[in-house]
Amino acid sequence: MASVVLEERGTQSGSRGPEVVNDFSIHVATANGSGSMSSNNILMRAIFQMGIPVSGKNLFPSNIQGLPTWFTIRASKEGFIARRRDIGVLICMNPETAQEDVKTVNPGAAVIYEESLNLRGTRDDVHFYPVPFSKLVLELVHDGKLRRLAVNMIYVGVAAWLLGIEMEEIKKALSKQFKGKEKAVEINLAAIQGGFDWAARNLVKSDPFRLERMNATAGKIIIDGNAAAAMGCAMAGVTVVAWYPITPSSSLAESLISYCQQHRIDPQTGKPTFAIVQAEDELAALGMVMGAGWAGARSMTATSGPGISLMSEFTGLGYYAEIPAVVFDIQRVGPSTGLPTRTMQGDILSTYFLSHGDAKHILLIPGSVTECYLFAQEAFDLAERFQTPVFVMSDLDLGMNNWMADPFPYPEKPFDRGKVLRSSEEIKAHIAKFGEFARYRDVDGDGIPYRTLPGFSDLPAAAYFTRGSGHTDHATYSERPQDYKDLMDRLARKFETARRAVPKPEKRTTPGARVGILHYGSSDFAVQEARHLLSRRGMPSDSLRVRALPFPAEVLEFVASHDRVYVVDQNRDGQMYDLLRLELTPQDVARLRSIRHYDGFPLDAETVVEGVEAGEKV
Amino acid sequence: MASVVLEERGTQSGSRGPEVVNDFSIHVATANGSGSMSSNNILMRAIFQMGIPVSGKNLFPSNIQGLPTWFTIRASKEGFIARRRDIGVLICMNPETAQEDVKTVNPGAAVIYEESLNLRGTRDDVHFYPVPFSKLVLELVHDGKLRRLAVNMIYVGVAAWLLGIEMEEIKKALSKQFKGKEKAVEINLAAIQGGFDWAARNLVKSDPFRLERMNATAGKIIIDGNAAAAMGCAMAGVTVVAWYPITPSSSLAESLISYCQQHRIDPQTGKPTFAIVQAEDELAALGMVMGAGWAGARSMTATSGPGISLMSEFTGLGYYAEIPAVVFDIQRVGPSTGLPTRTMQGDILSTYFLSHGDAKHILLIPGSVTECYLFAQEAFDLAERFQTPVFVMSDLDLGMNNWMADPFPYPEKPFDRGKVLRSSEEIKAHIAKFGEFARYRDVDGDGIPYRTLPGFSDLPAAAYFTRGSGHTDHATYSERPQDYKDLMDRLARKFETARRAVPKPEKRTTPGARVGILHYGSSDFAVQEARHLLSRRGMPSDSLRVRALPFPAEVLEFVASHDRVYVVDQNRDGQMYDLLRLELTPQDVARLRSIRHYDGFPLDAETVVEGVEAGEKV
Amino acid sequence: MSSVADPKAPPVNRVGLSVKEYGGLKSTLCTGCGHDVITRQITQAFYEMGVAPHKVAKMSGIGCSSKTTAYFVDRGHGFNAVHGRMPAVATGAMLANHGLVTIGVSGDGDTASIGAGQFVHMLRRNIPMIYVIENNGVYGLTKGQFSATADLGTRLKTGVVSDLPPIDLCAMAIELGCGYVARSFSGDMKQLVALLKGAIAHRGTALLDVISPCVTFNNHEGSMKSYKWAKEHEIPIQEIGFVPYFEEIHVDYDPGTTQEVELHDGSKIRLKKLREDYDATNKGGALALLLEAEQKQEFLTGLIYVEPSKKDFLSLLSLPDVPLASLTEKETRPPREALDKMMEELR
Amino acid sequence: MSSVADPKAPPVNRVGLSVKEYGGLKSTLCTGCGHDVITRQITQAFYEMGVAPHKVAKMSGIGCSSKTTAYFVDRGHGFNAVHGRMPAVATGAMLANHGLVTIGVSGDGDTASIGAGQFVHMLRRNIPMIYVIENNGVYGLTKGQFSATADLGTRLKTGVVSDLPPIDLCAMAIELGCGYVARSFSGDMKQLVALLKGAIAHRGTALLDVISPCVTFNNHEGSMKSYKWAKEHEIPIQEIGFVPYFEEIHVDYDPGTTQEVELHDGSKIRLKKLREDYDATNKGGALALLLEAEQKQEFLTGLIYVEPSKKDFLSLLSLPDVPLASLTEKETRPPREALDKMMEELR
Ligand SMILES: Cc1ncc(C[n+]2csc(CCOP(=O)(O)OP(=O)(O)O)c2C)c(N)n1
Ligand SMILES: Cc1ncc(C[n+]2csc(CCOP(=O)(O)OP(=O)(O)O)c2C)c(N)n1
Ligand code: SF4
Ligand code: SF4
Ligand SMILES: [Mg+2]
Ligand SMILES: [Mg+2]
Repeated sequence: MASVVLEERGTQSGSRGPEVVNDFSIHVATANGSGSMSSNNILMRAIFQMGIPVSGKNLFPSNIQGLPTWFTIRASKEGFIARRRDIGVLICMNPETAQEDVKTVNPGAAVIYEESLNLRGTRDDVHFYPVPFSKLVLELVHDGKLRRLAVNMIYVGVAAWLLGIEMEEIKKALSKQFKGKEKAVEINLAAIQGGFDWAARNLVKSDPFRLERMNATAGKIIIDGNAAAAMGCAMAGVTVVAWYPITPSSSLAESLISYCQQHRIDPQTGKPTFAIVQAEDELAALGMVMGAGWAGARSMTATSGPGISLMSEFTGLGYYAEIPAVVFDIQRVGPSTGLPTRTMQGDILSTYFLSHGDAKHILLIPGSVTECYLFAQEAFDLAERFQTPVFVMSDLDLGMNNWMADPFPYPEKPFDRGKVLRSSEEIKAHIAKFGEFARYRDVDGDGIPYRTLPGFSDLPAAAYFTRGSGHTDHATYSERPQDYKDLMDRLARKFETARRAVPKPEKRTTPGARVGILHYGSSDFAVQEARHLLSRRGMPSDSLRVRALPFPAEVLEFVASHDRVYVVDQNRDGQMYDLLRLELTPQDVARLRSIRHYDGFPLDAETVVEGVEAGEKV
Repeated sequence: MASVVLEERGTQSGSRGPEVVNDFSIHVATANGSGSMSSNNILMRAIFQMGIPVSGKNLFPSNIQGLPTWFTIRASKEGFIARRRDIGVLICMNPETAQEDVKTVNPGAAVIYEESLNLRGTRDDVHFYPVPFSKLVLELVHDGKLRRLAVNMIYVGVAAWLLGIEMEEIKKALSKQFKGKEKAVEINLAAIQGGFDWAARNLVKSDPFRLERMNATAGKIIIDGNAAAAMGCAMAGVTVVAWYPITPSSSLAESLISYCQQHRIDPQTGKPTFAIVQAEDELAALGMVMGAGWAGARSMTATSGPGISLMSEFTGLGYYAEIPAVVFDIQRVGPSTGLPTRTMQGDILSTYFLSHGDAKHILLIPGSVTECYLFAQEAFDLAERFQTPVFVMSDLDLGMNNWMADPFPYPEKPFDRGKVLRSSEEIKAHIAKFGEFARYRDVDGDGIPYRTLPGFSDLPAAAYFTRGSGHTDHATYSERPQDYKDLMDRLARKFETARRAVPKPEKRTTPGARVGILHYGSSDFAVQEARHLLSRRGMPSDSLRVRALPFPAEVLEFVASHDRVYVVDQNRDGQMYDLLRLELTPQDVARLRSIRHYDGFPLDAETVVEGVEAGEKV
Repeated sequence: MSSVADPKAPPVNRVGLSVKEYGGLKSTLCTGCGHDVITRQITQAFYEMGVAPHKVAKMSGIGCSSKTTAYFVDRGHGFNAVHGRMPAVATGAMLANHGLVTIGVSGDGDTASIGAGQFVHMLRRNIPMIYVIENNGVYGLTKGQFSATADLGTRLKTGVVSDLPPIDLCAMAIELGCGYVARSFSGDMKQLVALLKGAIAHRGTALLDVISPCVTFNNHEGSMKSYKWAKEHEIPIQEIGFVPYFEEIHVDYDPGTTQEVELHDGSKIRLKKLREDYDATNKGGALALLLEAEQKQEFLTGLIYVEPSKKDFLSLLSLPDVPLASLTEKETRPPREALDKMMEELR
Repeated sequence: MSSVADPKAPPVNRVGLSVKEYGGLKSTLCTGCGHDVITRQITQAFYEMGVAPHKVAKMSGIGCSSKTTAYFVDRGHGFNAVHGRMPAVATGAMLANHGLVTIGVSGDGDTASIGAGQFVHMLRRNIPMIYVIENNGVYGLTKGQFSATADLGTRLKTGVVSDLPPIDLCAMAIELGCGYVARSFSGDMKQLVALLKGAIAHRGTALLDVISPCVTFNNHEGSMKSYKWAKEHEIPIQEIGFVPYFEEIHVDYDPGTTQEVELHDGSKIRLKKLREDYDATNKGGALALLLEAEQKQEFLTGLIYVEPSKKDFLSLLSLPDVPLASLTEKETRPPREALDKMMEELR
């Protein structure tokens, strides 16, 4: 019956328009903790394996079970993987939100839903596909305990039939998902196949959405930014990790634990070449990292906004006493607890200036999972080179969502351990060259002093005293005005050296562009798509993605060379826009416009397009 | 003997120049904890009582006993009480630093010193007055235990003779200092008189420095900024105070305790109308203040840089959940522990943006002890009016040093307790007017919602739930993007309302001025003196003293109306200069120049003059 | 026992309110979460004690446990503060208004990990409040990492084993002078509600360390905070009866086997000893008991230590009867003479 | 016993260094400050134990006490961290280099007030380090406010009386499983140096709570942390002898009156009981003793509890013998194959 009705609707809805192939997004609405995650992954991977560029975003609540969750899979033959506002295919599994969910889709969308939800009446401009999921699961899954999860597999089958996802790829994805668990594969496959067959028998396709094999993902990987960053840390030879759980950063530490357990065990001794400690809070976490960095380890922590606030005092110590440390800030929506499971670039400004007193810090801002991997390594080199805390500013969208990427390159560059005198020999050589060892003396003009490590040399000259209070270049206590000034001026000089050492911004150009878009981090996906759309609409634009602070010269040049530059911030106050105003000449400040997105959802291309068009009064 | 030699020196040093009357500074070099404080106070007060404008600055170490300390008394007939670089009269009591100290004085200066230090050889362009303090004290003070302290009284007597300080006033100051302690007065007077008499018998005055009675201090008071602020808090009806000791803020809390014990005991019940708690740390201190503010108390804490860093997370909660709190930041030299006993305006920028996520706070910046008193009261009104943490940014120079002022006015303005519904009646009236009570709803466009207090009304409608996580205007938990955006936009609107409510800047003009000086806080003394000097040198200037953030419109107008505006910061990074750049138009930014002083000593007029002259290429 | 007028009307307590009026929002925790059971007992206890709901201040930190303050007595004010720092906020609230009946709900992570410092000082000050730790040995809200109360040798689903000794929050509380220290289990409702009523009757910090299984992350085989483990291992040291001050019943009891303790408000708590003559008023004995339990890995529940007479922080401050929050300009702004006097001293 | 070659040369220890080579900068504390006395005993203990000075890591927080790490063993590295958070920094340093001999020096404010949380977790983890609290009951560096160890009823010069119970850091340490817990007095140098040598010989956190009068702010009549009060009230529970592992002397002792405990490095500490058969290896007894002392306001000193066999945190992590800080790219960057494998799993 259903099918007939549907066909009519399909006709009525008058959307016998052109097919939409490999360019729409699938929105799955479920309840948190209902185990839909594996189903969604399987859908996403199967599409990916069909060679279609894809991305998966999980919009989840700060709750463990019961509250609504949405998973969006975007397929894009052009390879755009940012969030997309309009929804092509909706799968309604959550009674709580079904009514609302249906309202959100575009006219002509396909809506798969649990029959009993009776959504048909709600709209007449979409394609409804009622499915008796709860009945089907009883037939398809015999073990009652498994049904709650298996029901989600049924919609995989239905979607596969409706959209033309190849069952072969679904099977591959399935067995990858449940690697080794034969039984699980078997049961879930039955459910998927059951859904597929039921759909084939009972549904008539009336919507325009279809997926077909192409060849744009060969050799690519899918990974989330936190796993990528963890991989980078493992490759960077991190030796001491202290962390305190907090969403969305926990998975970075937890992936790191498993990568290290697999790849950081000394083959000879069978012992770990790392120590990972769950601290009692973030003050302790950074404190441990400071102690370890001081003693010569490559040490790090990972946290999010509230943790950054708690790390403020220790960060000032690291800046002033010059101690290497790597801190990952996987940004979420603040201030305070805010929206712990939503994304934002809200800590850029406060982290750049973190600590009371005069202090500025090196920030690395990855714009892709690949950069999460690369900048993790870069961060340790910079922290040891500049003997200061370095922050890697990722965010929830980048860190916890699934992104396509080329396989990561094996690092060719050797570690940069910075100016460390590791042995009595090195210390003697240093003294021979510079007359003496003075912990905080700038012997070569770059603002960076040499350091020794506790316990590495028995030369009396090797020892020095570290303190957060005023000190001479010999690290002795001092309240002399000139000593303080000299130290602060050298730290400023060191920061200028860093300006030349941090990753340069990434520039993309379009012939004839007069306007530029300046952005950073996870905004890149939406911005590049926006540039594509803008060009189509006859407005070519260049883009510059800031990848680190302090701003390298290229940033200022980019602004100077465009009529108008739209600064894209995922926060309310235009934090990057503000930081630019602090460094640009007044003339160049006049070129800036600010586009701000701050509702907790990842940035989408439309927002950028609208911002630019508004500014250009198109 | 000594005297003769001295006379010759006096002659040789050829400084029989004109007398210097009521316009020089006296520099007393002693060791910390040697009990010179009372002597210095007596000197300062005696001069003050002679009707001569005076200020006293204590340059002390972060140490309890033994390290060098300097006390500078500036007498200025013109009433300038900022720090002054050049020293007219030096009193050398500290063997450790005597050699260095002598180097610091101007040619022609008078140097009183302990004979045995043998300084005579060190320079031939100053007037040396060797005094056998250690011998004298044996004769003058019989109780051995008291000698360590009494020796300092001897130099009071010597200075009195040398500079013409009236003994009558010395006696008055002495008995004020040791109020009630007859014995102490007696012993110390003997020492002072002894010093005076010895000097009269053995010294011949050859230096030009003299103090003579005038009438510029009648009715005035001398007080430090922390005591003034404490007085303001007591007058503002503070009811809950939670603090953790830290230099230079401790004396604010400690003065508050004694003022409250004297003036905040309910005459009927004999019980305190306040609760002051020494918390276990700054996180707890602000936490207690939050809890108390939420429950309806006027609550506050006082701290310095490291404490501000630790308060970052709770500050974000206060901003986002809208809880009144008053925080005094008596700024010292950071970052980290820095120079705990030296002054700086180093926390302005980080406090304005304190907390992760998007947050900006109201800052009040007192520029005199009188404003410490007034702004303390203003702060409670603003905190309750705007339901948010308000920071009073004082500093060590203002807070711990002695300043002359007119007696403080009794507050005429009634308390502003803000939009609080204190009873069922008020709540009913509110509901009648607005339909319902919604804790976070902006019912009248100023961005400020109404609140109720726990336990004040048994109406079910009165209760609401406070949280640092996302919430609707009904204070219920929400992750809806629109709810978040609405809340953050309202908070921004509320901040704009505050811009119109905070104290306006103070403007001073000179006819014909094209350049302006923009400054804040304790810099005012040096800036006004600098303007005086600049005018003398033919460069009239206007000044604008910013008294609060966010910037009122007048600040932008001032900049717009001057060719060049010199922004005076007592920090390395030009923090106020940066904050201005974030709000001015590019054209006006172009007018700004930055003058930065950051060696831990209070700002002096010369630094400002040099900065302006350099900029104006005079 | 509440007098029922209209037979159809729900029973009401001594202040004329039905148990519904002590309820809160619908829980968003996982079905079966131990915390929800505790929420119900808290609701029941406030109802039975006839506490005026609008006087209730519900304080919490961050965590699944800390969320539960929204699920009971929503006619009271709630404050969901920051992670691990609720004690300070509660302290401030009590300073401002000592008339509030304050209950803090926290988790083992919120209290024993990030919150250890404030926990220590709340106890030292003896802040008058009920402090309930919903103890599941893990960080539920961040998906199940071990907390500092995870038992030695307990195992996560991932296989990770806890190799550090757990912090015994009851022992710590007794050590720091807390006058009402109980351990319970969310599966033991009868005991829990009695202990909660006692906590309401006590003046000073009343600590309840309640084992409350996390069904999602710590309820499996090998977990020592699972329902199964707790049910199998719970050893109540007393059978607990509670006689509220407003009920005039006299049941005789045998002082040999039952210990009666009068609490601050006049209510009495009756401890029928299940462990041969254990004296809950003996500090040394209480510490010894916990030590023994730790060494034998015994899971003892009951009122471990009670000392009703200890002064609470607010009485040390000798605050006025009117809450500070109610004072107005009239009472709190010193008169002109006071200012004149201060000025005089500075001339 | 150091062998003296050249009669004019100063005596040297087993590693051939004189006591001078264990010295530091001149103290800037007040003359007579208890902390300086402790500094001297620390110097002496490191000298006598023949610890390689360059292996010594001197950790501290902020306070007069925390400054003292600059006054001994300046051939070791010092780290003057932030207030109350030194345990974390020390933990990190030990993780990076377990070959360091780490001594933390803190104050009662630094440890019991702002530092309570980190103190608790350092003890729970049993971080291998000597942790000395120079306990004067006040915040010296901020001019004498009470700390959380101020005794009940003690009075400041200003007249203010402490009305909160002091935190007993030794009891807390024992409660939290610390394996070496001692209380001493800076006036009792013989006992202190023996306890310090024992602490060096112990593996795990060795806690010394040393009463160390603040002569400037807390040494007056009415203070319960003054030299006078401490001298008059100190009751040593043992006479303490220490036999380092590198000295082969056999003195017989009577097990009835003396308890000998072998420490981690093979050294032996001998406790001649002054309190009728007190057993320093019995946790329950130790807690009972401290409770009794608290109730009687007795000032007991000595090795209150010792349990040398408890595993320290680093051994739980089974770290390699080479310190992590010494590992280079060679040992810490996974090979190309490892990356390929990770990539494969993501395809
Ligand atoms: C400063 C800070 N750090 C970390 C977090 C993340 N976080 C939220 S809840 C929680 C632990 C909760 O554990 P517990 O207190 O035991 O409560 P449960 O969820 O187990 O009931 C953590 C670490 C946070 N919210 N704030
Ligand atoms: C975050 C922070 N808060 C406050 C201070 C100020 N402060 C410095 S030392 C100290 C207390 C020192 O007391 P204690 O640890 O007992 O050491 P003592 O001076 O008594 O030896 C305080 C509160 C600080 N340095 N940092
Ligand atoms: S995760 Fe655990 S603690 Fe949190 S709600 Fe679920 S069961 Fe309860
Ligand atoms: S103030 Fe007290 S603790 Fe500090 S150095 Fe002086 S005597 Fe010692
Ligand atoms: Mg828990
Ligand atoms: Mg102390």
